[in-house]
Amino acid sequence: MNFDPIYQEVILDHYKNPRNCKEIDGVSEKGHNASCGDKVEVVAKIENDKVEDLSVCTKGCAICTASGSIMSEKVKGMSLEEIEKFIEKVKKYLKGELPEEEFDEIFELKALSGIRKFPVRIKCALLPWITLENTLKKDKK
Amino acid sequence: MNFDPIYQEVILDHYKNPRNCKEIDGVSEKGHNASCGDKVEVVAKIENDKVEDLSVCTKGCAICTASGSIMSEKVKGMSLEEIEKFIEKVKKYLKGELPEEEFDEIFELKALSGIRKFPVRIKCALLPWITLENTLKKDKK
Amino acid sequence: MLDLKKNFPVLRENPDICFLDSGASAQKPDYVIDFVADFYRKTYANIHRGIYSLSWNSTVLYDKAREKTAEFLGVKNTECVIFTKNTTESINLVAYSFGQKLKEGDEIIVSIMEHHANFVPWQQLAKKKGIKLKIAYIDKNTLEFPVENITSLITDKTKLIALSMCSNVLGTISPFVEVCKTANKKGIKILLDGAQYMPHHRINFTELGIEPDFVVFSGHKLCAFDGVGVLYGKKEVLEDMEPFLTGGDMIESVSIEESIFAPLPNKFEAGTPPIGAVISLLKAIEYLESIGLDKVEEHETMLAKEAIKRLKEIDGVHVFAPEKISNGIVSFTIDGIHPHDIATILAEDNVCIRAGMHCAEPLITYLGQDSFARATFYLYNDMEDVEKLIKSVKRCKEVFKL
Amino acid sequence: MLDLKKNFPVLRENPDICFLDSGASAQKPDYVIDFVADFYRKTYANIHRGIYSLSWNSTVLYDKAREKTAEFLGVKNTECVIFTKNTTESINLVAYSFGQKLKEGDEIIVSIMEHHANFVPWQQLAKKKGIKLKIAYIDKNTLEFPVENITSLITDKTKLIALSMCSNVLGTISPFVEVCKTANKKGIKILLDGAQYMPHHRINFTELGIEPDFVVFSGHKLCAFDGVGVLYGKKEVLEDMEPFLTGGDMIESVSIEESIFAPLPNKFEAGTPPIGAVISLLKAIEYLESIGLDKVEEHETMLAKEAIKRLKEIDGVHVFAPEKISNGIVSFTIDGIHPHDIATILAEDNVCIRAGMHCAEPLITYLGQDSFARATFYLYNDMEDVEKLIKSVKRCKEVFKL
Ligand SMILES: Cc1ncc(COP(=O)(O)O)c(C=O)c1O
Ligand SMILES: Cc1ncc(COP(=O)(O)O)c(C=O)c1O
Repeated sequence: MNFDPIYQEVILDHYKNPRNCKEIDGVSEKGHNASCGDKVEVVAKIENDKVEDLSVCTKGCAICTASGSIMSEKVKGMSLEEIEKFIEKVKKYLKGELPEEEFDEIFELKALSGIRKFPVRIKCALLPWITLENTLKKDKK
Repeated sequence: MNFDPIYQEVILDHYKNPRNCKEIDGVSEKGHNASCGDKVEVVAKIENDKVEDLSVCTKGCAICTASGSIMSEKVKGMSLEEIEKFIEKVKKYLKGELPEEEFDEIFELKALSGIRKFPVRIKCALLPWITLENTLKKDKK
Repeated sequence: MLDLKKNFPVLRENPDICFLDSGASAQKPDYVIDFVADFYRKTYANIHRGIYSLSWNSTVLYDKAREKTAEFLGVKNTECVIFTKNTTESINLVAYSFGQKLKEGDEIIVSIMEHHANFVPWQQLAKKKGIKLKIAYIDKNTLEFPVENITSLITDKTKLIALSMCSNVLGTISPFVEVCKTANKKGIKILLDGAQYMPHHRINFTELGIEPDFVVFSGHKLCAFDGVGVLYGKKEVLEDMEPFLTGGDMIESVSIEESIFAPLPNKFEAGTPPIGAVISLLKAIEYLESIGLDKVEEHETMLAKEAIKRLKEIDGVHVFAPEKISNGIVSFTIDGIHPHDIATILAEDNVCIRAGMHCAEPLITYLGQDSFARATFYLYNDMEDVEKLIKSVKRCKEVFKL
Repeated sequence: MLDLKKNFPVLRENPDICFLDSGASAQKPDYVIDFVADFYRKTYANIHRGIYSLSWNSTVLYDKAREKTAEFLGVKNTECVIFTKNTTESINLVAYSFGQKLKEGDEIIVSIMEHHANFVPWQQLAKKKGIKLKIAYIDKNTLEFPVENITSLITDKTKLIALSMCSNVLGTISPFVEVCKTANKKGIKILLDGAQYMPHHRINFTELGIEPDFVVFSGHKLCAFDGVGVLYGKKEVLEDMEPFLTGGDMIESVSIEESIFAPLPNKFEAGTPPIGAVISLLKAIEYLESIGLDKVEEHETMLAKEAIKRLKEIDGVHVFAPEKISNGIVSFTIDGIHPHDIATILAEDNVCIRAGMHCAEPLITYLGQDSFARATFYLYNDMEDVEKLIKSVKRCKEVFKL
């Protein structure tokens, strides 16, 4: 079994088989982490103040890819208001501003929290979330 | 009595009453010490490979002024070859590359050697000598 | 009264020395030296992008220095604090980068009391671009700086005012608050040279209600190591400027054809920064704040006032300072003795002062002088230092039989 | 084999750490840290113009650093050694100041393996002035750098060749001797970026019989403090250039109308320099010379060769290095694991490497990669560090189930 605190089964699974990278119509936004070269593209199909569908395509490290893939599964179907709050919470969580137990129910996110020990890598985990945030902002304009 | 190792009687005398600042015809050259603002103007009347007359006018500190005044008295009448050698020797002496006894016979120069303890001030003492050197070089051209 | 010699190893190691040259560069307390030496012994690694813990821990300290500096200046945007190597580089950065935006016919105002660092870059820029350099004069008699002497020079063409907060020769404080307010109102950019001000005064730009476009100062004059300077800039102004030095760490991406630059502050911090010196600045500010900058100002002003009073009592000694002083700068001359000779005699007595133009030749010339002797008091000086100075100045006259 | 961990406090204090990131910045030996800390404790004062002994003694050390550096490079004119803050500033100085002499239609040659510090400044200059930037490519397969790949680009319009002596990613040594000879013969100016070469090789330009117009490197990569860089320039070339930063200490005289600049080296050293860091460079060179740079080269090459051999034995690991290596740089990738993930897993094991573009994006792109993991060996590393690296790389594959 793999006991690495960061690269747990679930992270590797999402890295190797990222979910929801697909062609859909919607508002799209790109994100780029200059320091490590990670790239994310988010497309959100927004209807009735809800994210009806979401595509997240990443090119980068396991952390960023897994984070994006997990995100794509978790936020689909949420209302814009819910998503905004959720992103805020995840950002805080990944930055270590919330206790580890906070996401006890969402074990994929809890697994991601291993990177808190390597603060440089937090950016990788945050990138998809920030890109989604920017996507939604773009929609508002 | 004044026991200051640098500002001895003879130095102060040459500072307060600098010799040989006068109007003569000849090759002239200016010297300037940017770090402390000392200025020297040397005019040398050269005939038959001899410095027949010399004017040295300084504007600056006691060390520079006294050094210039002493120089004006010592080199007058020397042949160009003698002067060149003499300047070389004085430069070495002031820089501390010759023993203090070296100028036992020229007590004015010996008095100047007190500034060896303050290397920044050596430039002040050297300035007239270097300016004279440049004057003679100019003559050669 | 402060009693801090004990915190400064140079002063402990050289107990005979009366150090009155902090205006050139300040001594460093144990608190700073020990921390930086320990940093190199325990933690050091290059910052940015290192995933391993040494690199991360170094990065954290580096970033903390930036936060601390922003707090020290009383400004909000941490990312607007740029680390350079000294005040001189900070000013040149602005002259090169902001200078690109200026054009022929524009006007820059500087004052006659600027240090060369805040004079020559503007003079050179003016020459290159056909910009008019206007000089604001201080009052020759009072050595004070009436605000009208600056504001009266302002025209529609004025694009920048580059002003020292405090003269390194006279201790004169410029009316930078009023000038800044006027500049802010008129949309004129203003650069404040705080090299001589920051080490000696509490400042908080937000509390003062002014928004200088650029503020510069050096670490080494406020008890940090040499090798670090600060440029603080208003966010929109910095964002609107081209980078100055280009290379690593200030880049988003580089292709053969073009480069995309990183956001603030990295955009202006090319290459490996002076990490140890930046961290020394963090510790130096902490140290000064633990003493209290109000107390520092009060203490050094008290010493300077005493020195001025005592110097003026000596026949033939002239002090060049405004009536109302608030720092430790004391420039003087002695009739019949060149300042370099004064400094030499003082050095014989282990009294360390500086003599010369103090990199302020336009000011010295304007005052009709060749050179000044300058003693500067700082937080670690005491009344005994004043005594030593006075005694040694008196000896100058004896030596020169005056 | 060298056994020097004991000289480096960071390695003593963190005995679990396997430090393989000297390519980013080297650790500092006691010999350097202790001396500089002591300097600040016993001797410190600002240099230049101070008559008193602290200032003079500081000046002497500062000047000695310049002499030592000239000797280290094997060049004769001490005054042609200019202290900057890092390699990046040194190159920008040349780009700004020498760059003024270039004009539209001129050509500059750089190589694809340049660090951004020796790429972006030329790219920006080229853009601003309409200069053509020509790229010399390395051999993609052998990762070697045939001299013709550079010399074939030379035309009548070539004014400058800016060339890294050693790639910070591949360890590839450029044919700088031959290129320099050609450039010297044709009167083309040549700048050599020695940031990765100087710390690892004995060099003596006079013995080599070449006369580079500019040589640049950083102190922090050769065991000195960060905050000091070097620009060596040919005398007539430097004398012919305008100053870069202007301000104090680089001036002969300043009037309101104009300034006369000081002679070399002061002309290019405006403001208070990084005194402590410059002195650390003196001590670092002394330290390296006491070990012997030939020995350093031999030692780190031996470690790198072993690491390369062992890495290549691991399935899915690709090493990017030329056949013939002579330094400690080892860049690699692992199929299926992003270099940032490699560096993270290694960091969990206290193996400190760097991952990413290494400020050499054009090279990485040219090689068709996104990013590299890079381990760099230096004089204080040993076989045990190789073991740790290999073990940890193997663990990467286990963690990723590859
Ligand atoms: C080849 C090369 N050039 C230039 C640099 C830039 O050096 P610095 O960051 O000290 O300016 C580096 C260091 O990363 C390098 O490896
Ligand atoms: C008022 C003022 N401005 C600028 C400077 C230049 O500072 P630095 O030499 O640290 O660049 C000084 C220091 O001498 C100064 O006193």
